[in-house]
Amino acid sequence: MNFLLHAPILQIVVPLLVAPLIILLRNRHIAWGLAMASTLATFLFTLHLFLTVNETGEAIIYELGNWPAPIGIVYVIDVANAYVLPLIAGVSAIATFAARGLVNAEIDIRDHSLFYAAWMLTIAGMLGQVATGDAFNIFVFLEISSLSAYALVAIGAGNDRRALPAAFNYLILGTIGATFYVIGVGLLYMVTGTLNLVDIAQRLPAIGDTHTGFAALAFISLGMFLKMALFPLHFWLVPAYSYAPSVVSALMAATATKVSVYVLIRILFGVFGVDFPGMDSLLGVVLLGLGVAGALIGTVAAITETDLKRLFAQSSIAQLGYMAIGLGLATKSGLAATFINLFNHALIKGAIFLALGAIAAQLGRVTMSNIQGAAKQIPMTIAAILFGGMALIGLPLTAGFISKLYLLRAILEEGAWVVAVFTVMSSILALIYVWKIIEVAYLNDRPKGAPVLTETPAQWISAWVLVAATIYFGVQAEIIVDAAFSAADLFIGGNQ
Amino acid sequence: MSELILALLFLPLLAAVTTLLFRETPNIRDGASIGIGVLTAICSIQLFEMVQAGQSETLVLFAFAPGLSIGFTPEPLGALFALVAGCLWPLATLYSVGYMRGAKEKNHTRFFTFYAIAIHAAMGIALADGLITLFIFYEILTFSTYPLVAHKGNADAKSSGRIYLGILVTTSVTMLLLGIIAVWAIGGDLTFREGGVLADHLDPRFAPILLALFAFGIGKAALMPFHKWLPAAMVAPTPVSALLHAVAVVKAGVFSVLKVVIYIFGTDFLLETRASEWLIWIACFTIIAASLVAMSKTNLKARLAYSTISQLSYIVLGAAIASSIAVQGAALHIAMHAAGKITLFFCAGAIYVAHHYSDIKDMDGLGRRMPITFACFALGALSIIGIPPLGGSWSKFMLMMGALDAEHVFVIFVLMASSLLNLYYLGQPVIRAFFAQNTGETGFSEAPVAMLIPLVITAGMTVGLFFYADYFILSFKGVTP
Amino acid sequence: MNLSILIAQWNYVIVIALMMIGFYTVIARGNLIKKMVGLNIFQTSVFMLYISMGKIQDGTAPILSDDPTMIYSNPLPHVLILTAIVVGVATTAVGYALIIRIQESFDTIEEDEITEALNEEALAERLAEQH
Amino acid sequence: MNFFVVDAFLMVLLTIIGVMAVKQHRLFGVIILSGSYSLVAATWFVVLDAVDVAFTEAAVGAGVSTVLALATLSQVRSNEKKRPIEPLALTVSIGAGLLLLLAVMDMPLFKDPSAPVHVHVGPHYIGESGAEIGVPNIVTSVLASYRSFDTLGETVVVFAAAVSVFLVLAGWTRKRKSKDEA
Amino acid sequence: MHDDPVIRVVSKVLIPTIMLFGLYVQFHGDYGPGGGFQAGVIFASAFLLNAIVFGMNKGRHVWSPAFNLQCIALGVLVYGGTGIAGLLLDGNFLDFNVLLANPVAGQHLGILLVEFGVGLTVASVMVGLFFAFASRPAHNRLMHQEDTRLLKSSTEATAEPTTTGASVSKKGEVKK
Repeated sequence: MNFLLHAPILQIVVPLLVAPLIILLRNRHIAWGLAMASTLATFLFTLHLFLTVNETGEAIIYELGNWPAPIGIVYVIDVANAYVLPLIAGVSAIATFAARGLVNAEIDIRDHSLFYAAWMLTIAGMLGQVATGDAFNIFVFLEISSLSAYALVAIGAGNDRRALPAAFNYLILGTIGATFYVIGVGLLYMVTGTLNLVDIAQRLPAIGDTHTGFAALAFISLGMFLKMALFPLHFWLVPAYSYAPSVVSALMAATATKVSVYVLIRILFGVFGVDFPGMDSLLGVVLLGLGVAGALIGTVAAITETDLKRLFAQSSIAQLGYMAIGLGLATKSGLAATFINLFNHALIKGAIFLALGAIAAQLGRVTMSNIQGAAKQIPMTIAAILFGGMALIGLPLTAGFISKLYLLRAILEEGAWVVAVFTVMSSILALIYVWKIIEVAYLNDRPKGAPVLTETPAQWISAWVLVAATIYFGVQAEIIVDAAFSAADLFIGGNQ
Repeated sequence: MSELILALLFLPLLAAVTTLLFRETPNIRDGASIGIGVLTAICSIQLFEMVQAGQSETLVLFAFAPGLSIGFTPEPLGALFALVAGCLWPLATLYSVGYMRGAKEKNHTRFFTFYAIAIHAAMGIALADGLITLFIFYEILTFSTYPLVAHKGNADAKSSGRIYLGILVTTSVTMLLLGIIAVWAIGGDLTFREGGVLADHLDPRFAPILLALFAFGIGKAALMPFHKWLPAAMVAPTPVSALLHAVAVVKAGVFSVLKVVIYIFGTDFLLETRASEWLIWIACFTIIAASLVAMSKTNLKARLAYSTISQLSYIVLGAAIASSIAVQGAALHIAMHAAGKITLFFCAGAIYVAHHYSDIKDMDGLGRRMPITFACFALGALSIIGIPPLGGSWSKFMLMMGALDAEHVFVIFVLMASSLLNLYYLGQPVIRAFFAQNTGETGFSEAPVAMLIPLVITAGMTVGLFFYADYFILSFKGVTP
Repeated sequence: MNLSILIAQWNYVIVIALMMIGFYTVIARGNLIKKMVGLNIFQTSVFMLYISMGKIQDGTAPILSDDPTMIYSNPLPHVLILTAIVVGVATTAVGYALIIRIQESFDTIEEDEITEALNEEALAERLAEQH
Repeated sequence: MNFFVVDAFLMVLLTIIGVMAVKQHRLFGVIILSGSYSLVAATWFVVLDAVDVAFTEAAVGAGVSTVLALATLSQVRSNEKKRPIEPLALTVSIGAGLLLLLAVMDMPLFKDPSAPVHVHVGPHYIGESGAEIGVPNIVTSVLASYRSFDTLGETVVVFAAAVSVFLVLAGWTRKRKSKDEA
Repeated sequence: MHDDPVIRVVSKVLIPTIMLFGLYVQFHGDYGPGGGFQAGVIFASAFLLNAIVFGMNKGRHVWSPAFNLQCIALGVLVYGGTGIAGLLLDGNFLDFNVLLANPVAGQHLGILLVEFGVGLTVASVMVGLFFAFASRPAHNRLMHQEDTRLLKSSTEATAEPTTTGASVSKKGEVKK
C-alpha cells in the first residue's frame, strides 16, 4: 500500500499514537527518539501534502472510515491548511530536537516519558485542528492539544510554583473558549443540520439573516479570540509562556496561537464568508480595533518588562494584533498578509524562545540584569536573539520585513492611514525593547561574579535553524508570499 | 555595463574582505583597500561617462518576493553620486591611514571594514533601480556606519551612537517605509521611472503628505527637525565625518530625495500640483537656521556639521522647486559641495592630528604653521560660499536660476543671506588662522603627508570643478527643460 | 424581542439561564473549586442545549426496534455529547490536580490570596533586578 | 402532556440546584449540589431519549467528577471566602445570555420534526445504519463507526488527562521553589 | 472501616458483580445503552471499591501504577491499531468494512475492538486518577520506584538514585 496516499491522516495519527507508545516503553531516551522520529516523519508528510496540493491546486479529501461527508468525518487538505501544516510540523520537529537538552536541564528525570507523551499529544492536537474538515472534530483535537498543554505549562521551568496558577487560569479560560466554540457549533448545527464545514458553508446562505446564525458567529469568534489570546482576552498567555519550561514556551509561542488564528480564519472566511450578515462589523470594527489596540498595548507592555520571556510573550500579543488587523481588513491581501505574518512570526518567536531556553537552562530565569555582557560568553545564542529581535522590528532582509511590507500594503490599499500609522508606531516601539536587550547583552560588560555562561552547538543549533529560515524567507519570500496569496484566494476570491 | 555595476557594488565588499584577511599586516591591509579604491574610482568614472552618453541597462540581482527585486539601473543622477563617492573613497582611505595612525586610534581593522561596507551601501543606493533596493541599502548604510560613529566606545560615543541610530532608523522605518508602501499600494510599482510612477494614480491632495513621508522619512537628508543625528555623528574619527557625513551618508539622503522627486513623483506632477511648495519653506528655514547655529559653534567639526545641514537643504530646495534647472543645480551641488566639504573636514582632521586642536579659538595664527592646510581650507570654504572661480558658485547660480523661473523670488534672498552667513562662519577660522596673533611657538609643522596629499587634491578639485562644471550638468529625461 | 417565541421555546430559555449561572460562577467566583463546579454546571447545560435539539416529537431512544413506524430522536447530538462529557471530565480531572498542587505551594485556593503572593514575589524580583 | 410535566419539573429542579450551588459557601455542599445537578441532568437526558448520554452523565458527572472533587476537598480549606457579586462578571454573563436568547428567536421549534437536524444528516444514521453497520444501538454505530475518529480523539483525551494528571501530581513530593528560595 | 465484617463480606460479593455488570455494559453496548466508556467507569469502580475497603496498598497490589499506565496506553493503541489495520487492508484509516470479508461483520469486529480499547483505557485511567488523587504521596513514591526500576533495566547507564534524581540530572546533564 502507498503510505503517501494516506499522508493526510498519518501526519496526525503518527504523533497521536507515538504518545501511548512512549508511555508503554517508559524510557526517556527511547521517548525522545520516538518523538524526534515521529515529528520528522510528520514534517515530511505535511511537506508532501503542501507540494502535491500546490501542484494540483485542488484539495485532497480523505474520508475517515470511508464514510463520505457529511455522514462521516473527512479531512480536507487545501492550499490554506497545507500551508499551515508544514509550519507547525517543522517548528515542532526543531523544538523536539532542542527538547533533548532543555528537558534534561529543566524537568525531573522521572517525568521525561510523561513529558514527551504530553508533548506529542499537543503537537498532534494542533495538527488535527488544522487538518480536519469537521466542526466538532476541531473541538476534540483542540481539547487534546490544550489538555496536554495545561500540564506542560504546569510543570514550570525549574519547578517555578508560579507556573501552577498560570496553568490553572490557562485551563479555565481555555475551557471557556472551547465551550463557547461548542455553543457556536451547536447553533450552526441547529440551523444547518450538519457538522461538515463545507456542508455548513453551502447551507448557510439558504438560512439567510438569522439571529441564530449571528449568535453562532459571535460565540465561535469569542471562543477563538480567547484561544488565540487576542487583546483584551490575552491575560492567560503571558504567565503561561513565561513560567512554562523553556522548550514548552518555545513550542507554544511559535505554534499554539497560530493554530487558533488559522481555525478562526477557516470558520470566519471559509464557513460564514465575508458577506455573512454582521460579518463586516465583526471584522471591520471588532477585529481591526482590537488588533490595533493589541499591537500598541502589547508592545508598550513589552518595553516595561525586565524578564525576557515575559517581554517576548508580550510582543506576541502585539504580533497577534497585527494578524487581527490583517483579518479585519477583510480583503484578499489583508488575509494574505495575516498568513505571511503567521508563518514568519512562528519562525521568529520559535528562534527567540529556543535561544532564551538555552540561557534559562543555565540561569533559571532570563532577565535584563543577568544577561549583562552575555554576548561575549555565548555569542551564538545572543546573536540568535538579536536576529529574532531585528525580524520582530521588521528590518530588511528578515522575514519580519516581508510580513510588515505586505500588512502595511494591505492596510494602505484600503486607505486606512490611521491603522497604518498605529501599526508603524508599534513596530518602531519594538525597536526600543530590542535595543535595550542589545545594549545590555553587547555593550555592557559582564559584572564581576556573575555566573559564567557556556554554549555548545547542540544548544544553539536549533535556534539557529529557525534564524536561518527567518533570514532565508526574508530574502526568498516568493514561496511564502505565493502560498499565502493562494491560501487567501481560497477564502476571498475576486477582489484585488 | 553590468560588469561595471557589479564592480562598483562588490569592489568595496572585496576591500572589506581583504581588510579582514590582512588584519595582521597593516601596510598590506591599507595598501590593498587604497588600491581597490582606485579601481572603484576608475569604474565609477567609466560608468558615469557611459550613462552621460545615454546608455542604460538594468541588472536584477534577485527577486525576493513577487514584484520586489534587488536590481540596479544606472541613470545620470545615480552615476553622478556613484562617481562622487567612488572618486573620493580612495582619497579618504589614504587620508584615514594617515589619520588613524597619526591620531593613535584603535581597532583599525574594524574601522576600515565598516568603512568599505558603508561605501558598498552607498553604491547600492546610487544605482538602485527602485525604492525597495534603495531602502534596503539605505538601512545597510545606517547600520554599517553605527560602529564607525561609536568607534571610540566611550560613554559619549555610545550615547551619540544611540541618537544616530535612533533618529535614522526611526525616521526610515516609520515614515520612509510607510511612504514606500503607500507608493506601492497607490502606484502599484516601486521602480524608478522617468516622469514618475504616481503621476496619474495619486490624488493631488495626498501628494504633499506623501512627499512629507519621504522628505522627513529620509532622515539622512538632515532636514530640520530631524537633523540632530549629524552633529551627534561628529564624535566619530574625522575621516568618517569627512567621507560619510560630508559625502556618502548625507548625500545618500538628499540623493534619495532627488530620486523620489524625479522618478517617483515626477517633477511635472509636482510643478503643476505645487505639492512641494511647503518643502521649499522647510528647506529655506533649515538653510538659515542651520547657518545661524553653525555661527554659534566654536568647535570646528560641529560648525562644519551644521554647515553641512544647511548645504544639504540647498539640494532639497532644488528638489522642492522641481523646475529642471533647479533640479540640475541640486544634482550639481551634490558634486560641488562634496569636494568642498570633504576638503574642509580633511583640514579639520589634519589640524587635530598635528596639534590636537578642535576649537577655533585655539587656531589663532595657526595658518602660519600649517599654510598648506589652511590654504586648502580657504579654497574649500570659498567654494562652499559660492565664489567664482570655484565649483560651488555654479550650483548656487543654477539653483537661483531655477528659483527664478519657478517664480520663487524669496528663495534668491534666502540663498544670498546664507552665502553671507557662510562667508562669516567659514571665513572666520581662515582669517584668525592667518591674521590673528598667536602666543604659542611658531615654526612649520604640518600633518603627515598621507593626509596632506588627499586634501590638496580635493582642494584642487574645487577649482577644477569650476572649469569642467558642464561635464557634470546632467541631461535628465522626463524633466521638462 | 418577541416574548411569545421565548415562551414557546421556554425549554431553551431555561437551558440558557442554567448556562449563564454556570458561566457567572466560573468567571466571578475566586475559589478555585467553586470555579470548577461552575465549569461543570456551564458545560452540563451546554450538553442540554445539544440534547434538546436532538429531541423529536414523540420520538424514542435511537435504538432500532422491529417496529418500522417508530420515530427515533436524532442520535448525532447524543454522540457529540458523549464525547463532550468525556472531554469535560478530563478537563475537570486536570483542573482538580492543579488545584491540589496550588494548595500545596500557596497554601490557599482563593484567587485573590494567590495573586497577592504572586505580587509579593514580583516585587521581590523587581528589587533583585535593581541590585 | 406528562412529558411536559416531567420536563418542567426537572428543569425547575435543575434551576434550583444551580442557584443553590452558586450561593452555597460550604464547598462540600457545593460539590454535592453539582453532583446532584449532573444526576438530575442525567434523568432529564433520559426523558429526552438520550439514554447513553444519561448513562455517561450519571457515571461521570455525578460519579467521577464528584469523587475527584471530594478527593481535592480533603486537601483544602472547606469554606469558600464570601465575596460580593461581581458586577462586571454579571454583565458579561447576562450579555452572553441575551445573545443566546436572541439566537432562540430564530431557532427551529423544540421537538419540531422539520428542523434541519431531523432532515439532513440524522435520518441517514437512523435509516441506513441498520444495513450499513447492523448494530441496533444507533448511537453506538455512529459513535464507533461513522464518527469513530471523534471517539478516537475522545479516548486520546482521556489518555491525555491521565498523562497530565500524573505529570502535575508527580511533583507533589518535590516541593515548589518560590522565588526567595530560588 | 477495614475491619467491618459486614462491609468486607458485602463487597466481596459486590465486586465480582460490578465487574460482571461492567462486562455486560461493555459488550451489550451494541444492543442497549452502554459501551466502552460507561463500562470502563463501572469496571473501575469495582477496583476502587476493592481499594477503599481493603486498603490502598492491597488495591495497588492488584493493580500496580506502572501496569496501570501500560493499560492506559494499550487501550489507545488497540483503538489506533484497529484504525491502522483498516489502513493496511487497503481501506482508509478506521475503515472497518475491510476488516473481514463481509462488511457488516467487519463493522461488528471493528466496533468490538474499538469499544474494548475505549473500555480498557477509561477503566485504567479512572483507577489511575483515583490513586493519584486519593493517596498521592505514597502512590507517587511507589510509581517512581517503578520508574527507576524500569530506567535501570533500560539502557540508562547512569541511573541516579530516585531521591536525588532531579538535582543530579540538573548538575550532571546541563553543563556537559
